[in-house]
Amino acid sequence: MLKISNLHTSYGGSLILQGIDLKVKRAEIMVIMGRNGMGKTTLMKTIMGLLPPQSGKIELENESIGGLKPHKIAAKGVGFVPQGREIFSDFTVWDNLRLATMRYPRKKRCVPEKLFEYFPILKERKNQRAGSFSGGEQQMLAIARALVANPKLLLLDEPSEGIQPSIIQEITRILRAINKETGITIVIVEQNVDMILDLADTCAFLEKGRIADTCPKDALQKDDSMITRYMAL
Amino acid sequence: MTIILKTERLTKKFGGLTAVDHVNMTLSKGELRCIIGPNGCGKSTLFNLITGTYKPTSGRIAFKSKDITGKPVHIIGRMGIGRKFQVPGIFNQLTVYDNIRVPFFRDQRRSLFLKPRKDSDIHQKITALLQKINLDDKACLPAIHLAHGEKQWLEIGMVLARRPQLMLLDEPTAGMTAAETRKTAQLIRNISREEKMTILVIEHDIGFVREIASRITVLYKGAVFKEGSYETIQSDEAVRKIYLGKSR
Amino acid sequence: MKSDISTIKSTDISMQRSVFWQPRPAWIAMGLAAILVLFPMTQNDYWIVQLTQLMVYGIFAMSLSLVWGYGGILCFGHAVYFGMGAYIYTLIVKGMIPGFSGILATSIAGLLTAVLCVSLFAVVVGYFLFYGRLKGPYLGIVTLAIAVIAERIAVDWYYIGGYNGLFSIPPFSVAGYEFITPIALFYFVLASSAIAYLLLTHIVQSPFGAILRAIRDNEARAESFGYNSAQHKIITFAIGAAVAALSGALFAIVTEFVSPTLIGFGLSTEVLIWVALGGKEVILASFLGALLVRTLETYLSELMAYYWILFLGVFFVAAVILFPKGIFGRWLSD
Amino acid sequence: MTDLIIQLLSAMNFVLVLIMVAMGLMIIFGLMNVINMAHGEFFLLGAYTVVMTNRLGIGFWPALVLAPLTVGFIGMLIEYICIRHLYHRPLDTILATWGVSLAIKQLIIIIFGPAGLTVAPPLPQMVTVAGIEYPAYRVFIMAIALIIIAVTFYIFLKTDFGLGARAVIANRDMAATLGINTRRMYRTTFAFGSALAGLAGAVMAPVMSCDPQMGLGFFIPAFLSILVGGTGTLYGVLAGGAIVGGGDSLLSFHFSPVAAQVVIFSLAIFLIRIRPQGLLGSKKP
Repeated sequence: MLKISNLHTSYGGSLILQGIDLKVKRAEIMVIMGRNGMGKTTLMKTIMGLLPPQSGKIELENESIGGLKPHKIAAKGVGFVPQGREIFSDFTVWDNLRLATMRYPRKKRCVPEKLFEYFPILKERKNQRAGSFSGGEQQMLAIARALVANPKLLLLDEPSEGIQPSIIQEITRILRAINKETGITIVIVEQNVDMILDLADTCAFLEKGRIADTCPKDALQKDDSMITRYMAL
Repeated sequence: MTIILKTERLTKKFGGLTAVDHVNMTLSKGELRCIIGPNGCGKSTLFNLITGTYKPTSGRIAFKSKDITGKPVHIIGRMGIGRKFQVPGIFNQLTVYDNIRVPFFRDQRRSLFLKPRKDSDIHQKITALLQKINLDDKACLPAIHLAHGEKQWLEIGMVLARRPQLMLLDEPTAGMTAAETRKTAQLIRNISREEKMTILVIEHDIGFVREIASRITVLYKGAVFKEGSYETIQSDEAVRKIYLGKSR
Repeated sequence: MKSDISTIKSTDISMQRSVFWQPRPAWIAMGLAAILVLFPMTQNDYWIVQLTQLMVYGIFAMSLSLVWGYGGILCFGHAVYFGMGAYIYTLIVKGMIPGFSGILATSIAGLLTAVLCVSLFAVVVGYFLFYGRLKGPYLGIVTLAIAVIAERIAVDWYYIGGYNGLFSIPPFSVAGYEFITPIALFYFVLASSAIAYLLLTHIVQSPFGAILRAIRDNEARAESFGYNSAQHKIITFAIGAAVAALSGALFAIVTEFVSPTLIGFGLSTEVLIWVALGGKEVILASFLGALLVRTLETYLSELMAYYWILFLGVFFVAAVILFPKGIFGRWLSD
Repeated sequence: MTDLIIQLLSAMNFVLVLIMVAMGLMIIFGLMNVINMAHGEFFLLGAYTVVMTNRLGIGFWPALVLAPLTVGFIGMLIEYICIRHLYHRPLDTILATWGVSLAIKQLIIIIFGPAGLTVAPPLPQMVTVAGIEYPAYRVFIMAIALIIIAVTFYIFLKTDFGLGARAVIANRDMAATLGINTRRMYRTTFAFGSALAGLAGAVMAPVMSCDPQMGLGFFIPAFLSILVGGTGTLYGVLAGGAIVGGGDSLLSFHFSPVAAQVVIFSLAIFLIRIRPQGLLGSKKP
């Protein structure tokens, strides 16, 4: 589904990604872990086209998407939930969702009703200003917004950041359900171990701009020494 | 031990968000201290409060027993607090040599419109500093041509040139290779030892923290969560939890 | 922010040389000075008068180079200082300002008063602009507005000649010697250019100049070293205004008339183009830029008539996109 | 009393047209971070479209449609030829558009000559407003400006295009990741902003003397309106335009146009000194 090989990206004059190799299978939930400053966000932004890759390949279903403009990548079926959510806080919930349909011709612009089954709260508060939401609600909005255009691949950057545990659990549950029902592929950058263990099929560990290790979740549950090695103090 | 920096119930709110929450912290003269904590815990905001970039919502900051709360940036800079920014804050168009020279001009007794005397000791000081930060062979290169790690060292050198009593370093190893990171740790240790300077470092890279720090402050949700040596912090169960977001 | 170390051999640059020591411009300046000194011996009066005027514009361009190229202050109204200098000088030597008579109405007094008043004016304007933290485009357009208003005031103010300006300015005289012949004026202006060039180069190479460039590069950083950026910009603004006023007064001396076009946005635009095309980050390049564009203008505006300005506008756009450092700036700086 | 009403009506006239011009400038600036120094010349081009239709003998009215179309197209062309190369060098866009403005002005001089030209008023009759006689065409100007301002607000606050544009203003990267083509958005917006200025120029042509310098007379007050009102908000333009335009035109009546300009300008600078973000602007500059 997604295949990244030997990807290099620099940001602000320094080479952050130093040769990433990563394969994600269809309908898989891949979690990328690592401490701060290891290049997780840079990786996400590069896949999404917000940062230009310096060298290397990014392929989505055997089609190269490296170096394309973000709107083109979005049109190829990639949804993105950035770090810090970045919802449009002055807009209503409805407008936030509607934005993701803009690339379609006018008649085809519709927000799938099914979304509200996963996120009923968004329907209740359709006309409320998004900025008035709590962090967790904003996160749900950001996820829903990324799903509006029925992407094949969903990228999430630290969805648990600054959100209370009960909501994290709910978001985890929803993501699982969506993955099961639609077969969407999900790549998440995350540091919250609870969420990782609940959600992941496969885990990859990022260190100093490279994928240092990958392993299936089951192995991780039995033995969390890897988590301690790459994540803890 | 004399206390050089002291914050009392320091608080900063942005709208509804409390970025820094009643932080009480003291630094003794000559201390090397690391501040760690998960993203968004208020580390950078704390720096911005100390340097005067932000004005605190409430609370007090005392530097060398003088109240500096709410003073403008350049006044605090003159009082002896130097800061290295997260994104290298160097002068790209100036040469490495001139980058170090700029902070020295404040010590110049002569008018700023006159060229410094040939025999002035500033040149020696600059050369010594350049050697310290391993950039003496690149003195005449415009700073924009330096590698990322070298830019970080240059900035540390620029801050040192001001001979501050307190140096704040904001993620000095961000974006560095492993080798550069080790070199930086060594550099900071040397400065701490040789110059007897008080240094406060924000850092994510735990390996780096282990190499340099004598004492660690953990910030969490804007408040001081824990303080202690590397060993105590590392083995502290509560700290592990907030770092991993683990609840079980 | 591409770093390309391989193209620069750091070893063959000596330690002591900083970016502010630019040997090539210094040699070129000397060569240029030699050519200019010898120029009157080879040419007739027409060309001497022409070149005298060109150098006046050259001084004006150098003053903008300091303000814009080194100070990073995009000023769309620089001619305000030029025009004010010209007007104040004229009013004083014509004895039109009440209370200024006798020794106060001499040429030297006129020159000094013009320079002094204009730099004071620049300090006041600068105080509002720089402590208001106005930057980039905002600063540019506010200065543009100042120029437009200054021109309108000059046109509407009958006491200073209104639309027609002021004529028959007495010749410049020092201790009884009058600079009347083209050659005398030529050397007088040449000496002034040399002084202005040396003064400005000295400033940009002094510690003050380094701080100025540092502020332009990274204002927050410079402030954290304890430099008050607004103060430095105001001083720069005032020095630039003083030199511009000098060139304005010289213009009045050379051409013996002043008019509202000197103070307005038209000349402000022209000087901006000279400096941008020449190379704003090198004082000498700006001087050459003024000489080049004005010379081309004399030739081409006869040839191309109205199309000249159209051509200049299009060429300017192309140069901004393709040569951001200017034509001479590229090979004069290192 | 009659005098006062006439003054107020004239002030209103100027304010409404000024707001039209300023809105175009502001939309371009908000979206693309480009200060379009050639905006005054787009106004100029609009006015000279009227001069041209008059010469062609097809009268004023076709120009009302032609002006925004032509000027919008020229704007798009300029965006394509020069501005898009400079998005990463925002300060240079000022210089480049400045060069464009010079060229346009000179082109007009080459084609139409430097002298002021007048256009026959398309609606010579008078109407009675609030008990006084007032030129019908002036009323028409106000009506059309009001409509255009309302339409612009509608487009930006209610339509899908406006939603996309506001999203780009608020967060360019995020909008792009949602599939919005920001480049195309820039081009459309630049054309739209130019068209607004062109239309403003066209409607003002019959009541002004058309000369190559007329653009600056609107560009500077328009820019001051944005500074005073605050960038980033369309409402700010309304407030800024009312203060700058209204003040200018009322002061011109009682003193002289020059005095009015000096006063308004000094006031604007003073206001910026004490409130850099503008009256309605948010904290961030």
